[in-house]
Amino acid sequence: MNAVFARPRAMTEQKTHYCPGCTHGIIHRMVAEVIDELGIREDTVGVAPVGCAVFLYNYLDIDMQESAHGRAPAVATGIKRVLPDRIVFTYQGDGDLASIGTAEIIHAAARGENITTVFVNNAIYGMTGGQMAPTTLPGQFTSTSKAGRNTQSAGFPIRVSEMLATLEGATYISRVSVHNPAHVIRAKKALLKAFTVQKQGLGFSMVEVLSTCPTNWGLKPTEALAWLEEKMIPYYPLDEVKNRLEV
Amino acid sequence: MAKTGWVIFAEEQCKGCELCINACPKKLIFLTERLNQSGYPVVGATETDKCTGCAMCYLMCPDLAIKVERWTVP
Amino acid sequence: MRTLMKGNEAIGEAAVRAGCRCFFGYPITPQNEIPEYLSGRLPEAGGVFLQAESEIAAINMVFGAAGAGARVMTSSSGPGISLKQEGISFLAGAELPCVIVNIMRGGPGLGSIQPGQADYFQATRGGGHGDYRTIVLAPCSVQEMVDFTYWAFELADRYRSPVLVLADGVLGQLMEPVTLPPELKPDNGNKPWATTGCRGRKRNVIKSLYLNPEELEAHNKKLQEKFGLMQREVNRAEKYRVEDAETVLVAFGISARISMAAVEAVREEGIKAGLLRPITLWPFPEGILQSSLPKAKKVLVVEMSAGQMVEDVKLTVSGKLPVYFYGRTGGLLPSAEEIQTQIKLLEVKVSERSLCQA
Amino acid sequence: MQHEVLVAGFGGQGVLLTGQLLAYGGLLENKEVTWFPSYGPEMRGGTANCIVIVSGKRIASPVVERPGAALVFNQPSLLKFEAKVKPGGLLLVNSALATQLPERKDLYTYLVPANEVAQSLGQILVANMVMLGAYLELTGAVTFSSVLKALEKTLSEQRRHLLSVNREAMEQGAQLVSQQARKYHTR
Repeated sequence: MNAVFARPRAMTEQKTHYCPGCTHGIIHRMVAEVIDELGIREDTVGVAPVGCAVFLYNYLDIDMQESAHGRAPAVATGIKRVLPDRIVFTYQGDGDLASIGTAEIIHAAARGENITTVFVNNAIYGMTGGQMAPTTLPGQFTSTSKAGRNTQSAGFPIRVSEMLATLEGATYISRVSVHNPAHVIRAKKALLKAFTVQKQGLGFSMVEVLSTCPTNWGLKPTEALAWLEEKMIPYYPLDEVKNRLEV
Repeated sequence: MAKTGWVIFAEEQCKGCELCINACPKKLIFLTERLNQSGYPVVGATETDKCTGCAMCYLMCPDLAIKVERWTVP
Repeated sequence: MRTLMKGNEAIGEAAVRAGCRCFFGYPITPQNEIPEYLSGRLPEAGGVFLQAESEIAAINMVFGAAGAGARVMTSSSGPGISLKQEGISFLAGAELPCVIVNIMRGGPGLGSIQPGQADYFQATRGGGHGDYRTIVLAPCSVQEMVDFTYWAFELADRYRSPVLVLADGVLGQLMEPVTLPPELKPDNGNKPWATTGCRGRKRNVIKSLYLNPEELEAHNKKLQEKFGLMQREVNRAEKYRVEDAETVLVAFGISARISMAAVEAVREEGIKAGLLRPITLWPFPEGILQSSLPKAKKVLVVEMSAGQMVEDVKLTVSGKLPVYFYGRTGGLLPSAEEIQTQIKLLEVKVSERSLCQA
Repeated sequence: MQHEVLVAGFGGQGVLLTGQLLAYGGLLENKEVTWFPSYGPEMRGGTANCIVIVSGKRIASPVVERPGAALVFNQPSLLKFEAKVKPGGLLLVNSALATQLPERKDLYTYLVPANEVAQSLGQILVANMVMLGAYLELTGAVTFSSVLKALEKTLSEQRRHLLSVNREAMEQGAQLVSQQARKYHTR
């Protein structure tokens, strides 16, 4: 036996509360693997958001703080400034990061805060029951855009990665997806880079992960993967949006 | 050099989402009729001798329900 | 040795001497000298000063830093403190120690930048959502700005709770002589609950979410026990000439200083007045107030608000004596002369009443 | 004895500094002192004032509605603060800039052409010290030497040489008022 793919050390044994097929679990696992591979499990402090991923602290076997909705980058800033030699990351959904917490993420990036953000974009509010998110696609049906997102009244979805990439303080920003194994492998590489940027003290890093919400999209898990690929990727192109230092 | 592998499903973790079924290049995984204690139908594998241990199923499983071991056979 | 310091700067210096090496804030008048002072002093002392993008961000940075085990402070004034309430509730829920300074101004809304005391309810009732209280210390001099900031850090750590220092624009801008306390070494140790990376131990989680109602109730009970403990252990007030006083004034902060001048003036005219100055606004020093009324016939509460602490005074006196109120709002200060007039008016009122009763 | 004095003028006249030097001087004499500035938009609008109390005992209120004395450095301050001074109190007017005479007859009023004196000393910035010297001569709130010690601490190394012209300004202010009879009105 020369290879084993199993639960990473940085994950607890706890079963997740996510709906069947929700790709949060894949992203959790990748974060845990990156922590293990960098050997930083005992030096890492994570910040959980408000939203579906609020229970992240139940699944990752590391020190964690839970933050108020949208405030994770501020909380992470507080931790990192006190413990500059630890690895500090936030894990945030699109409502948390791109709506209520827009100010916090922009300014954390602008300061070049040496933290890493895992931004999970599934184009909808999951926890509260499928309302329109700042990243909901034009025409997308949600419980607060019943006729489909009308850009006349509800405006346009925000491309957070591109927006943050304009900031000098942002060192590494990448948008990835988890809709098939090949992309999962790429996503993991991006996460590894982002955490490495922080480990080397190079400034703000973020990986935007396009993710599914089968329950609130009203699709089977496998259909949700297809929907992500067909609908989301054209609006949110997968790319290493910024790699200022060519890490 | 051929690769051979072994997949173990932690049935109590499985939510029957079928993402692994989708991912398996050899189409060895299928949804069984067995329900676990949470009430989800769980997956199983057939013709396991064909498994190469590629771990695509592991990569796509959101619930850490899959463990893959892989050997390289000279 | 005494030095002359401005109230706001004195708070900053006291924080550093209390071992605080972390400040997160956002500009708002009349507290700006606190961040201004610390922006120079903290980096000098090897600490962190960060001007946040908003008060909301600042209080959440405080949350992170407190969770990482640091002595940390933020300061603001009314409108900014309102924005911080979300974070204060989270800090209280997650039981994180920190010091929050409110240099009050006139409200509501944008109000004015002139001094006020109308944040009393906000401060003493928790202020944010959920069942919680925070210790509230009310200095009335620059020396007390120093002493209470120093004390606030100790209380915050002792009870793992946010502690508020509630002063106003006058005290923030006022210069007075102060004796500075000895400088404590910053000590982030002895906080086994802090999230510092789980080296050699089980992981720590700092949170305030308990979706299971029984668990949340248990958490609330534990918090309430702690608040009960605070009520028994943290009670402070200053008595001034109350032993024979027939009229006892109750006032805090700068209102108390002005009331003291009024008491001195009416005493010269033979009116037996005294002053009880609550120092802890929460817990409200009920016992000390009750013991300050041996000869009292009436109580007069003086505040720079439309009447907030007067409710706590009434609850404490519980109908045994008439409680009167005199207040100014809008950023105006009650003058000693006005307070003297009120005391004299009450003399008349009470004697009229005793006539009626006779 | 409690000395309460309001110092008022426009920004740049050293109004706040004058008050601080007085308070600092009191501190050096181990007295109780308070210095309370007006703050707010008027700070930006150009006018400035502060109230200083120097006392031998604990100071009750640092906020005084009717101070025992006022130093007014310009005309608008005279108009605004003349009425505030306690009856029988002391009003010192910088007559170089406040050209109208005070109206009240129940105050001890002194006219001090502070800017002119300062100009004659070749250092216009010390007009405030002329006023302060006059005030100290009349009240003895603190000694000249305490104020100068306080000033020495606030001056940077390169500006220490200004100490003597400040002392001269104070002395001239003192001289000016000691020549004037102690009287209620000058008109």
